[in-house]
Amino acid sequence: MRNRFFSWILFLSGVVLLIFTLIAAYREMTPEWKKYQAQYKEQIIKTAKDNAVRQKAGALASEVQQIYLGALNKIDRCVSCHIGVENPMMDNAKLPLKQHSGDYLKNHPPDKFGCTVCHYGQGRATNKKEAHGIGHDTHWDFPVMPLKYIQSSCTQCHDYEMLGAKGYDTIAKGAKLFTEKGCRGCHKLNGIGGALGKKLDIVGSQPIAYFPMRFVEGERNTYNWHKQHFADPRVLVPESQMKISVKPEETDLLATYVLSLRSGEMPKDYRKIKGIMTVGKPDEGEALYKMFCIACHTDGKQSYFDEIFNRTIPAIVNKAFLKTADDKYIKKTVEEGRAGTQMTSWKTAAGGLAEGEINKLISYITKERPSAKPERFNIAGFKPDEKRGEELYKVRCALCHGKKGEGELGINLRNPVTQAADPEFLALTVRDGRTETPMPAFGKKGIGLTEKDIADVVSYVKTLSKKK
Amino acid sequence: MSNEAHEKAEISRRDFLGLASLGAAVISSLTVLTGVLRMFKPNVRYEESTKFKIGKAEDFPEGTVKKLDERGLFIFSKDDGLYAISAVCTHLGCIVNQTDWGFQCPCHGSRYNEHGKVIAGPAPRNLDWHEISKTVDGILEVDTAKSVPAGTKFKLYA
Amino acid sequence: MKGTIKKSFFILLLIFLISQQKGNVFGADAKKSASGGNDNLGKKIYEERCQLCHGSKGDGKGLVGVMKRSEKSGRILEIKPRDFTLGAFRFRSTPTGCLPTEEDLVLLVDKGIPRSFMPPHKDQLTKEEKKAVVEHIKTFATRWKEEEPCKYIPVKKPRWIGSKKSVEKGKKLYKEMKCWECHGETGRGDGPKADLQKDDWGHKILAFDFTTGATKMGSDPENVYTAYTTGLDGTGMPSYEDSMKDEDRWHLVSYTLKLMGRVK
Amino acid sequence: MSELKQSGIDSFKHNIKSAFKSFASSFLRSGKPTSDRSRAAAVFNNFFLHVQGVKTHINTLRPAYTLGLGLISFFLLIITIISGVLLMVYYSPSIEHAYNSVKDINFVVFAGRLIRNMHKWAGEGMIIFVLLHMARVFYTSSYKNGRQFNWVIGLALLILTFGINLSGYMLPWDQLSYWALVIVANIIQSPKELTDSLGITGFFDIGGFSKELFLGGLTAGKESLTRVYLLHIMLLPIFLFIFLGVHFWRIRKDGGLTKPDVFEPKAIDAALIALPEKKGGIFPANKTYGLMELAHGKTPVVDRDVENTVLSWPNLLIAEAALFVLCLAGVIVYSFFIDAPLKELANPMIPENPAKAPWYFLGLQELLSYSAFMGGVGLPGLALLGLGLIPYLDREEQHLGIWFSNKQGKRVAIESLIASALVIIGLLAFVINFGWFRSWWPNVPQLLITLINPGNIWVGFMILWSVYVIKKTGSTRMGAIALFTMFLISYLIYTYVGTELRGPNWDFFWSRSEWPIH
Repeated sequence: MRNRFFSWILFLSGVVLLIFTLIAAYREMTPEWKKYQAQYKEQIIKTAKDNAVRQKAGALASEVQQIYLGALNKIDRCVSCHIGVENPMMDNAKLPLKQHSGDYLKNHPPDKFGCTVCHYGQGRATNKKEAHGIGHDTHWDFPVMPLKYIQSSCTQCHDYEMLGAKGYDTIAKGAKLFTEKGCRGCHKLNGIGGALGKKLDIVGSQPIAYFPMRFVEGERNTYNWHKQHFADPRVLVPESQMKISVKPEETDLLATYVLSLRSGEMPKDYRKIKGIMTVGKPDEGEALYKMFCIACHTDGKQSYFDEIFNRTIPAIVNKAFLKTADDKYIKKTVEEGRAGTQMTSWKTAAGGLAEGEINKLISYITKERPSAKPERFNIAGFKPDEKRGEELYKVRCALCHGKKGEGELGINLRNPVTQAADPEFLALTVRDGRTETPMPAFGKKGIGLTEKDIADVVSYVKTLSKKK
Repeated sequence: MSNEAHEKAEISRRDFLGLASLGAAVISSLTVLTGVLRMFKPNVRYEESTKFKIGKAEDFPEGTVKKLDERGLFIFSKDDGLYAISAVCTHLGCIVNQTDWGFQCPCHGSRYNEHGKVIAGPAPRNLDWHEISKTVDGILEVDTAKSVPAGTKFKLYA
Repeated sequence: MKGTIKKSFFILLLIFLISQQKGNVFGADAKKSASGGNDNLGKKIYEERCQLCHGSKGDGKGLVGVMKRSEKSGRILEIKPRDFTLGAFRFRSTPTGCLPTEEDLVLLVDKGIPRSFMPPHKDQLTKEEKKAVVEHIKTFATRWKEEEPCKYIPVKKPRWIGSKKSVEKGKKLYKEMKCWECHGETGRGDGPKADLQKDDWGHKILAFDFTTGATKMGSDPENVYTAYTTGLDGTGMPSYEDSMKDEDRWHLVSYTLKLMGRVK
Repeated sequence: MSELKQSGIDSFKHNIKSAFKSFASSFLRSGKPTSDRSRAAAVFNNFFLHVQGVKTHINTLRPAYTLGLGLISFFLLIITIISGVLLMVYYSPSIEHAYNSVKDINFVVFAGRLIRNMHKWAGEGMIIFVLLHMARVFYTSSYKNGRQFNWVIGLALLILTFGINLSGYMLPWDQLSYWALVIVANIIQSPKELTDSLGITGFFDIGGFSKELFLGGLTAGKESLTRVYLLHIMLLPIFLFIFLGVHFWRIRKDGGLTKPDVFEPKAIDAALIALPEKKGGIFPANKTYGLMELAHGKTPVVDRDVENTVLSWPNLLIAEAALFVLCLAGVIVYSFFIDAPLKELANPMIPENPAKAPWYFLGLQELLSYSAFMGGVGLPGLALLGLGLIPYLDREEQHLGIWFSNKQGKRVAIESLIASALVIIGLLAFVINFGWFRSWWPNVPQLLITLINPGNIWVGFMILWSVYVIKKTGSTRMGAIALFTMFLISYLIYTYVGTELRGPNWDFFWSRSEWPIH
């Protein structure tokens, strides 16, 4: 048979086929976890005190170990490599055989909880790279969580007060910070909060693609994103209006808290929660102020022009303001908010504050109201001339309040609340101005605005919202 | 009837029988076929309905834009009212991203201005606008099956 | 080749857009008729528009109270209206220690300083009205009577401004001339000596944060150069006309533009 | 009586002893293939082998002629089917479990990852080799004299291969699957773009109807995955096998593979074949009319003399065996090193950016980015129609079995290659830099874009150029060569552009490193 050419091809490819099949079989037979399980077995035999343990170790079969969690419909195979996680003899072994730190496994037995419920990572994987989910090519949204944020997983079953009491202070402090940085001024959580920022209900479970990762340094995952976003929001999201000033160590605490806001409910028999899972709503005025208003109004005493909002944020605890504004007007502003500006409406239908809470908030704000009543202006006594009012407005007020009253250094006058405000209050404000803020007292001698002028200006201001 | 005519009639009668039986067979099998094909169109759709509630008017403060991710919809709230622009690209159905000049589709490069009008790329039509209406209990509702001409806005306080 | 076509299109578009941008943010178009002598016209306008902030005696103590501005980085600036009585002006084109020229002041009234709430009056006032107001302002300080303003310093922008080499040199100069002591390593105005600064009127001032991207005088290279050459009289910002060669100052300007993010 | 009984027992004992031998001979009906006669009978009487002729022409055995492309495609199909069946053991086609079942295949099934890789790469390999096979059949003008319809069946097989691959990568339900499903569903709906502009969608909404038929609803969901699964494992494979059977049968019926008319065996052929026994062979040197030779239709043996053929048994079968083992080895080695992609779980809210189909659809995706209807349905339909018509438009009989027919053929092919490369790259550069109607006149009616877009212009040019070649050379074969070459070149260039030069938002980037992270 001299058919040599094809015979050669047949022979050679047959050999290659055989070699690679064998190599593939070998690779299949020697996965990573086998190495660790062998080390584990050998270490037990070495350190075993009595023979019984040694026999048992000797009989240990080397195979994929997995925890099947029906209730959580998960399968965790981390214990294939981390085989010694429950074994006290392994407390000083090196990773991955090391025993789990602390006594967490006592009250969280792995066969009921598994590992990924707290540590994240890809439970189904049987090799280190894909199990930890590190690196873009693993295409896994929840890589193993750095230990400094691990307490964010506790709140799936426990509530913040209990965690704080038991010494888990990272998450407890993070939750407290969340209530004190005024985050809910812009972010809604459980239906309560402002509507400028994104809802935070399931932010902890959002995939990586949900966050713009362009400017993140280091590994591109949600943990780094949250930490660097708290450090400086505008580095990651250039057009963000987030107003936050946070010390470096606080970024980790807040990141832990934010990562604890997850979707999905743990099955009932896992949960040990007294109150609702998220931070409760405080009841006194000051705590409410800290939770909702502090981010923008800071202590409320100073009014300043904000370069992020491109608008002035009024001083709401300013004595001159409290002197002239009555509780009804302040309540209306808090409830309706100021349409067209970043001031959200806080009534139950929108921001979600109850009637009682708004009253407590206002009583806190108006605590330092000076007792002296301002001298009456009785605007009703004047016949307003809008034409002249417009004239005066153009020269004296447009400089700060804007041609159409949209507001820049001066506050926005077009919104429905100011338009519906009591003219007496407006006239008083123009006449007496606001000390400690840029608003001058136009009624003072020597500046030339007579009471009649003020009445005309006020009547014109009332027509501002109609001007297109 | 003459003999030939008779034969012709006879033949045609036998042919007629053949034809009739053939016709019956074909028609019956066709109806079976259409019945079988009809089976492919389910009577109920295993998916969320196209009409859904988006929340209260207060959830959309003036001057803000909200993207309802799970519905592929942008809700704009301006001082003259609320309006909804679909985020589904009219070219091949990807979800567009919002940019400062309008919308950008990541799949084939279609671009729209901030009112959803096509300004570049293969998209054949503008982004759909959907009507926002208020249900009887005061909750805002959108129906993505019905698209309305661009510019229809829901007046908050008409 | 492809990239350049795209870029040229974009730049053409940009220039077209900018030239459309007239209009102004502040001010009303009050039609004032010139009345009476030049001086009491200036006085009348000053009383109507400027007295509110700069005070009737031009000492900066007008009726407007505390003006504050919070920068993107969270820093709070306290803005004080200019006190004319001392006759020291920051934004001039004349060498340090000199009075500003007539045009400097008119330009200031015209353009205003948006980041300090000084409104522009481009369309609100006619040419003579601006001159009249400037004359009136001069009456507040005795210096105007004794001295004459010096000649303005010519500014010629070199071609290589903003180039990589020039930015590198500027960075070295920034270190040598110890600018970082006030303006900080990264130009955020957080240098070690930043919070000791006081201006001639005794108010606490903050070193400028370049990363905000816009200086008060305007962010073109020429304005930054003038600031380094004339110095901002009345504040801690010295003039480097005598201590640095002209070319070095332009390198410093390049580095500043990089800090402000205006140059790649 | 007792002899009868005695012989009964003896014969029974004897049968037991020779049971195995009789079984063997019953199995090998024609006995061991030692002589020519038994070798011929081995092929003739074997169910699987009789699909091939008893004798094979030497030209067919020359690797340079057929390159074995058709066979490689068939062997890859076999590998895909086998590995596919193995995967079916573990894969579960429901939205909740699909992704996890594929992950489990990767992680805990013995050699699961390897088999999944083999299934994927053999499937994709099929596309490459089916295309190459089509090119080989075309360039050696093996679609002529009687083989026209076989070419059309070949096209059907090409479409089915693309279809099976497409439905295949929709099954893991990762990001690539979900968004491919959405995009393909909308391509199926793209006639709506045409019916909308003509305003007849009201009563003739072919697009909407077929989309709902494919998706089983309005959105890609549970129903769609089940229907795609049905397509992938049952419907399309059945059609594929039916057509394949007809394809193989017609090869034999239409007279085996084409051969050049004038053929002399060269020296190197000796290495390819084992020569038949000189004397006493069942095939005498001169022409006879025995049953073996008298197969129906134009078989090589009847009107050609016998010396250019050899027995199939040792030669052809060894070649085929060699090729099969070579394919298997190639697939295993590739799968050993390179893993089949598996992206994040499907997320209906955020499409991938760039949302790229596998390489073989990227050419189409480039056309799609001009117009959905034309890129998705119009142009591919036209291309397939054009390819299908080639054997019926070019009926010249001479130069069969020779690559590019003759020197002129080679020149036309090269000219068309250069012309098409220039035109495509020119068109692409223009579109990338200056956009198309929509960016100049935003209110341009969509119908205009559907009718005039870079894709259409390119196809128009292809047709005009091949007509020009026919006029110039006066031969339809040359025109066909020009058209086919340009089709291949445009497929190649658009695929390269789609793979390397297109980044996020389907923008143009010179290299992948320039892609902005978003």
